[in-house]
Amino acid sequence: MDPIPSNHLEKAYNYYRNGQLSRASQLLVELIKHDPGHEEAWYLLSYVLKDLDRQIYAVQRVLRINPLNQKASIRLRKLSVLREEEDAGETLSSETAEGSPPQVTRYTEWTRDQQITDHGFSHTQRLKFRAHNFWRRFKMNWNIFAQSRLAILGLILVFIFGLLTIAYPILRNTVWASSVYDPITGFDMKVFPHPVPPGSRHLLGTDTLGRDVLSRLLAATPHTFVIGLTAAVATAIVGTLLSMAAAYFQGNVDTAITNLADVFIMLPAPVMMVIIGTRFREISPFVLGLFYGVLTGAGGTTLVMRAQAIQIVSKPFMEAAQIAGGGGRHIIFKHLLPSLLPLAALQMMVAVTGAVVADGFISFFGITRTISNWGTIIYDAFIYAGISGTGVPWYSLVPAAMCFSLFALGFYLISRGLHRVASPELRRR
Amino acid sequence: MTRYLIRQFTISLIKLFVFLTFMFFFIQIVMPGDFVDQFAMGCDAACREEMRVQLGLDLPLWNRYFHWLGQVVRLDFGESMFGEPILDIFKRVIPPTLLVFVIGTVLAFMIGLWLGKVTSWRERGIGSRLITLGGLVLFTSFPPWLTYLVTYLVTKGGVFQVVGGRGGLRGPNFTGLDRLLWQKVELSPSEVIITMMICVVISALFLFLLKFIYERLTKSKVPTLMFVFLIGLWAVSGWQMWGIDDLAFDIMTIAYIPMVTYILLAFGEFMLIMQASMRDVKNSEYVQIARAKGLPESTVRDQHAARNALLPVLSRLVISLPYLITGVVIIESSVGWPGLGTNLWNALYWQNMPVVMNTLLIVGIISLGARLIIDVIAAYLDPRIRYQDFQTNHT
Amino acid sequence: MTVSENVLDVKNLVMHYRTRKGPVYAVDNVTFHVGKGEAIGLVGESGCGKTSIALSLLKLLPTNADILNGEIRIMGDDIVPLPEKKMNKRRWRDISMVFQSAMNSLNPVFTVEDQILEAMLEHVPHLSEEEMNEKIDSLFDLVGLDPSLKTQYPHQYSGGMRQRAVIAMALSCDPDLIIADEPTTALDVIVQDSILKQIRDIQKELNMAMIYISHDIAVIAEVSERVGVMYAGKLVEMSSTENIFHNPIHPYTMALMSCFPSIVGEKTELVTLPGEPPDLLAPPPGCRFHPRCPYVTEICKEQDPDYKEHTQGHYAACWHPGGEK
Amino acid sequence: MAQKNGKTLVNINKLSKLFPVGQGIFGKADSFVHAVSDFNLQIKVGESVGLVGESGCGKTTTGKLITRLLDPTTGNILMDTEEGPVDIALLKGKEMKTFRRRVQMIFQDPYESMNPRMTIFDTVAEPLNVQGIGSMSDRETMVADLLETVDLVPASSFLFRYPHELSGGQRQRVAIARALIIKPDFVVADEPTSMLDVSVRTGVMNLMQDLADQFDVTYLYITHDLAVARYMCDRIGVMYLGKIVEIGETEDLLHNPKHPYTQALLSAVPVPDPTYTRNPIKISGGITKPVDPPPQCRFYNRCPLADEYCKTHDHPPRKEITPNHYVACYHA
Repeated sequence: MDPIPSNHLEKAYNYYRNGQLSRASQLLVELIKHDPGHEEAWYLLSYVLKDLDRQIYAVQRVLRINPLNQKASIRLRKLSVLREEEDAGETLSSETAEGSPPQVTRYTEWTRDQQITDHGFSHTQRLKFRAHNFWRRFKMNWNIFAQSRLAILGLILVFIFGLLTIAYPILRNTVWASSVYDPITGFDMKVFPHPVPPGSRHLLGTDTLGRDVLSRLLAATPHTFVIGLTAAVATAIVGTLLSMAAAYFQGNVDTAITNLADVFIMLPAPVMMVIIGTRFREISPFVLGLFYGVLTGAGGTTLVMRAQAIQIVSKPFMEAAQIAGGGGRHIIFKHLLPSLLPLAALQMMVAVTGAVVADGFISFFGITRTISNWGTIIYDAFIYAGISGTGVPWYSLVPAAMCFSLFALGFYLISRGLHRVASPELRRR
Repeated sequence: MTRYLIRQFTISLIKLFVFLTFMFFFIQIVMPGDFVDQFAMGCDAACREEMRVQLGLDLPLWNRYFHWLGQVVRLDFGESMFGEPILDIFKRVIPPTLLVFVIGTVLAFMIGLWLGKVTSWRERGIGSRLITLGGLVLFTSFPPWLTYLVTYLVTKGGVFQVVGGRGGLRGPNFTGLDRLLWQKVELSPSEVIITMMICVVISALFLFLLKFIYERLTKSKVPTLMFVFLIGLWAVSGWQMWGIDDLAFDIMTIAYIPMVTYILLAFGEFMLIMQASMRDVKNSEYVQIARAKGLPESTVRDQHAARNALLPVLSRLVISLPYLITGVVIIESSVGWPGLGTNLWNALYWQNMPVVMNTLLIVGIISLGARLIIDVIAAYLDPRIRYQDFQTNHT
Repeated sequence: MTVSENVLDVKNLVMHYRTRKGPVYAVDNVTFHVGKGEAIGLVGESGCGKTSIALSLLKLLPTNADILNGEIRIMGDDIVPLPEKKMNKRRWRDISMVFQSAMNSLNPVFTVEDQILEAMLEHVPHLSEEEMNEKIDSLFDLVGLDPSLKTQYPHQYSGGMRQRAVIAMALSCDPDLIIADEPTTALDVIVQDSILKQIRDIQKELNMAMIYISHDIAVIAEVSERVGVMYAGKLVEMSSTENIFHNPIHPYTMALMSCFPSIVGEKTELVTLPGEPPDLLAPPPGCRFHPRCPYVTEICKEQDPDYKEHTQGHYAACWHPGGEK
Repeated sequence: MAQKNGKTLVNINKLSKLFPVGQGIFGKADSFVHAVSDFNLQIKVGESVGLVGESGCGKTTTGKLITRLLDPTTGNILMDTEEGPVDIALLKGKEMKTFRRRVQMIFQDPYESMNPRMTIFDTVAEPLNVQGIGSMSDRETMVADLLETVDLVPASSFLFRYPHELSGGQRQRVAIARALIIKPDFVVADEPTSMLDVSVRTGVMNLMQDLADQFDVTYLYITHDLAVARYMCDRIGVMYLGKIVEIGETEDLLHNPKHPYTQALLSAVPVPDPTYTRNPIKISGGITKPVDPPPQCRFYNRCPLADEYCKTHDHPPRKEITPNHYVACYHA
């Protein structure tokens, strides 16, 4: 056997002071194996061991070697007192916790100095940790997001539009009479001639056909939301799937997907929308959004996301996952997908902007006749102005156009905030 | 380098082919009816059938596809369904579009880059924030609305006949042109525009050469703003020499509306990309070294930071190009500018397939051509590309 | 102020970064000087403030950093209050720098010659074109590069060549002081060795003052005459290289010397320093090294030790120099 | 760290890896980088072997080949199993997954080798997860125990943190824990300490040595730092352009280097002692990518001893000079 270096005890003491108890005990045990009569080692061991009984045993060993050791006898006395207290406590707790398994609550709020003897968690605790972690992640990302004031502005804009969506059905069912405030058939008999400028009765005035502009705007909000969000989700799904495939398989698959995306990027959005618009004159916003997302949004998104996916795949943690034995499914769903999601969210927001503008464009030219739409309001303003010769009423034109711009702006600003969340360079600081 | 360009060119052709094939079938399958349905509303079934045979619309889709393909390969544009040679149509509509698109893109690019550079250098200033917000608002604004606003502002609310429902279905014309002036000459507006463009290109090339020589001789820099101004001045005097100045100014009095709108719409994107790129470059070591060398702040910004920041912007531009073309199409049809976009609307409305397909061909060529130009510019700016001969390895 | 013998005098320099979580004092009360023709080394772990000192000396701090206190005298003139325009005149003329990463310190879109010329045109414009060209050629010779390579672009150089070019660039305006911030860290041993030799020779030949910054004490041992040891934003010990390596008195220096492996001599047990360097956002009170120090006593936890001269030319900031009680 | 029983654990024979470079118009490779070529190495159970060399010499590629992150172009890597040696290049599916239990890797960059979106627990438990070892609470116990073993005490304060909340040294300890959690026989450590601070580095080095004894792990250390290799390894192999040019017991190799490249490398290492003067051996040029290298000795154009014989002959074969000390040089 090798001679034990003299500084073993010192090392063990250092470990103990640093809280590395297991390493300290390892060294001490080694020392004691070598020299069972090592008084100081036994004494230190009594501090290092976690179990009270074993601590007592260690001190007893010290006293057996040197019965005159003052420190040890003091410690033994202390430990015996502790022992008695613990025994009393144990009987107490076993009495109270009859029937239910002894739940350990020490993980709910931990501090650095808590020691672990049993590492198993209950199911609820595990869930709690996951939730807690999710919340921490969210807070971290939110802090990054909130650094950009413009992003907050965007969030507020979108929130306001959300409120408008809710406001319409409430107003319709309470204060707005359907004969006057219906977005399509409403007509106000009490004012003449139409259009009227904004006033207390019609906050944004009426259009040439006597319909209330505000109610039309509000009624069109959900429509825009549906188009924008459908397009966004479709874009994000297509982009994520294709970019993941490109990054994971690389080689020919990658080349094919990149080039295909390149081709799709050339599709002019308004032309596509016009073609679809003429095909389905009364198209539902959902289908329109879907078409937009898949046909025109996905090309650019795929290219942008593929670049990032390739970067992620080349990171060492991917190799680490592979070494752990993870197959394709594990790597894609546990590593690649979660890393791509922030970017997908960012691209979604950009796609909303594009889809809303494209939708507005075709309804603006009267190609689709969706029930009610901000673009249709503008279109009506022009076309009926021409028919009735009253000129274009600015108060039906400006709000509708502003709605488009602000809606798109809101989502775009959110995407700027998400950009910070998605870019790892900013995260590291 | 040349090898790389040849490779890119070949791939571009393949992409163009795939793109056109997709569009051919997509339009024919998705859009209901055909040209005859749109055009011959009053005819009975027999008359329609006769027309279909005459126009070749009775053939199966595959046959028509190969027929069209054959024409494209022979570079024969054929005739529109109305019987007008498509080449003539293109001669009429392409110059106005190029005028807006090329000059607009170049100006928007320069303005955007300059603003991006300046704002990202002093990121915390109130001016920078305002410009950034302004760019964002313009970039996300609804294009027809922006057109309306610009027209309203520049004409002080007076002339406003341009924006209007079904604007795309009006026949392409220059409604704002001075009739008397144009009756005196035999030139069409498009021919004048071609001459104008040639003037601009020649003067730009010539001045670039002069600038190059001047800078080599004196080892100093010509301010970009002055350079652009000189090009403008030179080009205008060129119009005078050709004797088309009256006509050119007449065209410009209406052309600046779509141009300004387009610039307002497009510069924001360039600015935002440039900002992001500058932010990356700003903290790089060579910029720090340039500062440590005691160079003036403007030199550090323009020579060291901006020039490197430009490279990623160029590659991003490739992705943005189609959106820019889209922007032009929307603006054109909003103001009724008789360009390629407006023409495309009409053709789509009438389901005038030969015109639609050939217009898409032109759009594809423009976008792929612009891409090749971007590649060349990138190679000019970045010696790493210039000297590498693109030997990328996939290890 | 009398004209000082020293090229650089730094007194009580305090510099901090403003971060979201609070100020980070990256350089805290640092005092040292560099004599004419002297090569000093600054050694410390990452995040201990060595690079922050270098950037402060050139006043090249990022926008979120401020020099709060202290003097930086170059040839006797305090540069801290100097406006940017005047500072620009002094940069590279009086004090130049070789940055850490050879790969990124050259601008990829300009030729190496242009990048050197640029600095010369700014600072020594009275030279004629031929003189400048000659100067560049001689600089290339000096750092061991073929002058015919000067018209090439940085990407055509290998890593070692790039670092040589950067050194040539730093020498182009004959500075009085050159700061080398880990110039060889990214390079392989053999290249590192030849560049180190070159740096040493040039410094001796031109009798130029140099601050060599590194985390590698072996490299520092080879190039410097005096060594300063930094820990958590503070200069904890400074003395002649001999003293630092053979008679260190600060426990951190002592630990550093015994935890560094060497390929010569007997294979000795390497000492493990417990714990981690402190987080500068919340540094420990008192001596910043106390949580890891084997000689820690109560006073260490409460009061920051003064940085003072213990023996002739041997400065240290410790309550128990050399481990004494 | 005595030799356990002298049984060979890994036997690498004529291993080569070529990477294509350059391409024609339609992407056909026309030349190859010989990153690893004709590489032979035997690693015995319980020993730790170091692989040193400059960047670009192929040491990392070798590591990736042994852990089968890359597939070899030619040659085989035989791993000792209960049923005798098995070529790992031929493993597929289930067998591959079992192989992963036996060979693990520690990466150079503690920042990049952990998924920033996963907690320390998820990161360390990933191998258990993938291999389906233990129940959830078993895994928690195992991870927490191991974290304490690598001196992350108390484990509870680390389990649910994210990598970016840890310092570099702590992160590398986590990386070590992840590599050891499924009790592998063989660990490839790719410059595990090169990104760490000096004061933390020794701690990690000592920890790895302790764990090697505790867990019966055989290490392959890949490093560019000879001084570190000296403290970590029983044997050191010096690599140059994809080949081992010299290999021997650590102290033997450091004191009696025989290959001119090893000599140059050793003489270039700076020494942390101002009174010590080295006499560096100057070799010309720098390392270049071995793109379609000529068949002669790889070190030929930089070698101070090179002569006509070296020029006209193949890369020299490896020969045993003193026991356990092999050199591939005609002049040694």
